[in-house]
Amino acid sequence: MSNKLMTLKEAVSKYVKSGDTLFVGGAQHATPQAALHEIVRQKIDHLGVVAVLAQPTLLIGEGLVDKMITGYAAQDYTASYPLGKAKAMNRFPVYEEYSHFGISLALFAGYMGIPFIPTKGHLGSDMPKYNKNIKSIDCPFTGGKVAAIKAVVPDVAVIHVQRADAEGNAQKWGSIGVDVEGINASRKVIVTAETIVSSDVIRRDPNRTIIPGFRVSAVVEQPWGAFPSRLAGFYNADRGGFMRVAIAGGNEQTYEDYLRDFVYGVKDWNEYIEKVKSIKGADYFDKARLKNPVKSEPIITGS
Amino acid sequence: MSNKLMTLKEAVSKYVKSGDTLFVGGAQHATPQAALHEIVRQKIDHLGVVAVLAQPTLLIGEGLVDKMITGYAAQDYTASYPLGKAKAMNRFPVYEEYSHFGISLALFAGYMGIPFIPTKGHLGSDMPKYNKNIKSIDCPFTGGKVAAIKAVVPDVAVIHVQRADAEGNAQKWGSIGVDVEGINASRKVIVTAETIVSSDVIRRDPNRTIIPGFRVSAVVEQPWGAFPSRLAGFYNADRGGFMRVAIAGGNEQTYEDYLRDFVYGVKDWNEYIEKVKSIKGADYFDKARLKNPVKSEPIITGS
Amino acid sequence: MTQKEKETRYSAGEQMIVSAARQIVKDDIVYVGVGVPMVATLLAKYTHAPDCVTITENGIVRVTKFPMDESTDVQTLADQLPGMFYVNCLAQAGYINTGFLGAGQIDRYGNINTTAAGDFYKPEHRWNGSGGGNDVISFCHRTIVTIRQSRRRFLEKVDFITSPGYLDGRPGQREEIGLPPNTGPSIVISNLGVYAFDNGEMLLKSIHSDLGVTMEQVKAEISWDIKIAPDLTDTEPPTEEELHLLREVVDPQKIFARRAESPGLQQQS
Amino acid sequence: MTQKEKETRYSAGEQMIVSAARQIVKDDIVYVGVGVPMVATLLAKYTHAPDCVTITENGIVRVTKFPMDESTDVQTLADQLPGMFYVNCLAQAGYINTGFLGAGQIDRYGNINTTAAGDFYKPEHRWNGSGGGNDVISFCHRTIVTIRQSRRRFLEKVDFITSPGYLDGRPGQREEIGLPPNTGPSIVISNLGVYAFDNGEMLLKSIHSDLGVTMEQVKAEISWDIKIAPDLTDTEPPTEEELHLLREVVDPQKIFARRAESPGLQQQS
Repeated sequence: MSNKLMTLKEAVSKYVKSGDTLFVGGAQHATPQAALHEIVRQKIDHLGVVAVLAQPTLLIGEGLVDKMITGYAAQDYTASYPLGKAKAMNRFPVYEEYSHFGISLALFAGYMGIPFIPTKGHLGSDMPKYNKNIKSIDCPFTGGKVAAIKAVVPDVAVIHVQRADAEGNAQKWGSIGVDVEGINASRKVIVTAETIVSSDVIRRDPNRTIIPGFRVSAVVEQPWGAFPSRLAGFYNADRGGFMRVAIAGGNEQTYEDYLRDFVYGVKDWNEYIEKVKSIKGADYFDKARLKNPVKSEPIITGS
Repeated sequence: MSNKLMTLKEAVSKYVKSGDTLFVGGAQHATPQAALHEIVRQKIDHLGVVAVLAQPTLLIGEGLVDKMITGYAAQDYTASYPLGKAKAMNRFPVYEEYSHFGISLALFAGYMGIPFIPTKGHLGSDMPKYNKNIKSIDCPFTGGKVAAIKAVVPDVAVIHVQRADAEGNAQKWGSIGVDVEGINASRKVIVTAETIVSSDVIRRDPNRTIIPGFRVSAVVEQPWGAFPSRLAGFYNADRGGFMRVAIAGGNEQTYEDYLRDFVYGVKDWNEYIEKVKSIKGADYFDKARLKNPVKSEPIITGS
Repeated sequence: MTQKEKETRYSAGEQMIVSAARQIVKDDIVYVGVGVPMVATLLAKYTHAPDCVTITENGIVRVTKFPMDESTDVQTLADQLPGMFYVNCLAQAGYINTGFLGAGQIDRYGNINTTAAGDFYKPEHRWNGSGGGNDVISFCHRTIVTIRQSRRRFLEKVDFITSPGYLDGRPGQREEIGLPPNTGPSIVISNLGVYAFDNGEMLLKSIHSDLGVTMEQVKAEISWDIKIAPDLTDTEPPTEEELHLLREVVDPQKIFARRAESPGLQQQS
Repeated sequence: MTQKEKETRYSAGEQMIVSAARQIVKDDIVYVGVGVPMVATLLAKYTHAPDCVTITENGIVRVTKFPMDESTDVQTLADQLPGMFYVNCLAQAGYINTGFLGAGQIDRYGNINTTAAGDFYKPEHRWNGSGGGNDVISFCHRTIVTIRQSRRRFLEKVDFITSPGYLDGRPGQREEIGLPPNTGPSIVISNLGVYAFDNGEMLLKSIHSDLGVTMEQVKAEISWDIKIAPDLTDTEPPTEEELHLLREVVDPQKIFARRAESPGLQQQS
């Protein structure tokens, strides 16, 4: 069996390259914040970013993103400090826009390994006028019109999950957005996991595995790896809010202070956590832990 | 909340109609045997059957099937008593043939609600010559060739799962073949469940739900509902073999005896089970229970 | 009661939410966006439609009631968590009958813009784009639109069609271009009135008269000559029960009632 | 040792399984059909390729060793149980490098028939159809074919192409019609010898001489003039270790070794 455990620093420097198309997992749940911070820290630039309901504001603000491939994203640079910063340094990304379903479909076509996928949506919209990856074609069976969405195959995906084994078999629960489509569409996959478990845990519930180990390039054990996002079963979103505000863009002061202190000012996510604790109190993270955890009814397998 | 619990007799007579296209769940695991027996008992005919690695031999032998839509099926009527019987009474089905992936794709297109789905398979094969639902088309983006598989939308699906709630939220584990694609493609869905659980059990693990309650027409509590197939976590396949042999076709004697005694000779699956016990011993089913059950590591959710 | 007293009894935002909630029928399967649609659906669950199913665009299916601040996640548990792709397949295959969406601009034929005001490449204003909007209006049998009304938002023709209504109003056009039959916007609820569609064109059905809104005001905030329904009525005001549930149970911080009538679109976290 | 004694030491079926197992390289991701492919892959796991990943067509992904009678189910636990659609997507997207399949007929250019012998509508014989066969050979970077050899099975042109080889042998044809590049049959292992492909045409690489098979026998059971590799060799016989593992551990009931050389295709339960 092949052990793919490494540090996040190693994983990012080995598998995320300038010019890559990057899929960012998480959609209003479990954004891979530790991985995103590491990409900023390593200043990996000219990225295309595929993200759905996860706004990679730090990446954009630092001028690292050439293109955003998405269904929904803030683009008003007068209303966001990091967007304005990107604009000012002439690093504001081009946006390739779909609907939510459209970007899910593009990733799904990538995951399936086909060049395009049909849909009944996007028709009649002006999106196809500005996005050449959406076309109207004739159905070869019904003769009617149908839209075709071109496949998106990201070079690399970053995702945070609750548990994975050292070989990369990853299990995630809670709302999953387009995580399954996104990572399965991507050529390389970096999994950060809240906990590394034995393969036995995986194999007692293999229906929950969202990608098999052999499709995963790197596995990183990274507690609090999605914070200040919520991670189902582990922690709620940053209740103090300071991290959320900073990451979302805040104003010049909060954004630049945060970058200096918590991105460039630490060597990794573990140091980040310690630094937050030292400033905000040792119990800062503890306050985010679940108050009312609920356990699932185990399933039974065996012979 | 709407309670959809009913008997299998009711569910089949209400939702399976002569002339329907029927999706049969289970692929080398958890075939919905109780439901199939009930359909035979009610002699619902002129069916199109979509099945993958689940051979509906009883349905064919009883002359109920006009068309088989599948990727792999015994068709040598000289080697199978029920196939020969169907042939003799001029009720041998027409076979619409795909590869395994092909039929999965046809169902997936149905599940997606699109008229066709592209694939790189089936090209160069002779299958498209005889199956008009497979064509070669041009990709609107790359200009290259790609196959198009027409969607299959079954009128009704029968599936056996480990647990469901009374509203129809269904959870299944173990190997799942094309169950998810098949039931989600179907207009009506009959779920037979080994156990009916409270909605609370479902909601403590909603990632495991393979179809939401509102998409399900009927829920039937049916212990041993997949036997003599295996059901992960509940029982192994018929170790005695007599049921398996009969259902697979056996010879004239075993097949006709079985039909007389265990299909037409009982009013439902519960009576069937009692009858098997009375003939084969009270512990016949117990012998199939798991010897080495294994429990999954529960997941945690909550706030 | 004076106009002022009426205004203190409830706001236009509350009227919008209540009117939207009333559109939901008992067993509806509802595709809800974040914000006002979610609040309206939740209010319907607490009142006349307890069994309606809510489906969020990020992929949550549930019949349970849930606190608004957990609306996009599952701290209150769901029946199914299949993800964004799956729920949109449900919609595309025709299994979600009711959709909800907000709008930046809407036009005479119900086309909706949530992308860019003005020129696409040099926009006067950029909204966040489609999100689930295009999906909802393309697939659901009927779609309820909530929007703050103004001349700059109610246009003869939107600057950009993010989510198609009845296009240029010619019958059968949606089906011709490949959209599923029997879909499209059905009701538009603004801070001034309620609109239906007559042969693909917006039609004023009721005015929020109880809030002091007049026909002149309604017309002043529409940039084409709006058709008036022959049976034009006054919008039925919120009941005490609806207001109580909305304020105390569904949206105690009144975040969404305020947001309903604000010029911005709801934000997603 | 006489021919008879050799035959008792091991059978042609065992040779086929062992030769097939040796094709598997350390980290291969292997798409295995039921029966001989499964046995061969399992033997490889017990010998030189313990880390290879086995993927079955009904949707099981595992790196574990498993008893043959549980090969299509998961009483021995899997790493992932994503179903048939998913594993074929893995293949279509290019992530499964090695495929395995059985055949009813094969032709000069590696095209495979597992559908019908003779006329499609009035077949002399019906096999069960493609199953995962078409998928394997369309998508995997290389595909290992196991088949019992006879003149009626090794044809200039198969009666029906279930699973495409190199079609009529013209280079680039697979890619032209839309099949993924760098795919197709790579090795054919029969009960008489082992074949590779040279510019899309079958080429005899080795003869099971240790089993007493002769060139004449090989040629007698091929209905075209087979190309012979310049470096033609004798097939390397099974080692004692391989035979021991195959017989005692992998397939103790010898079901699959017998089946490998039988005229029928493996059955699926």
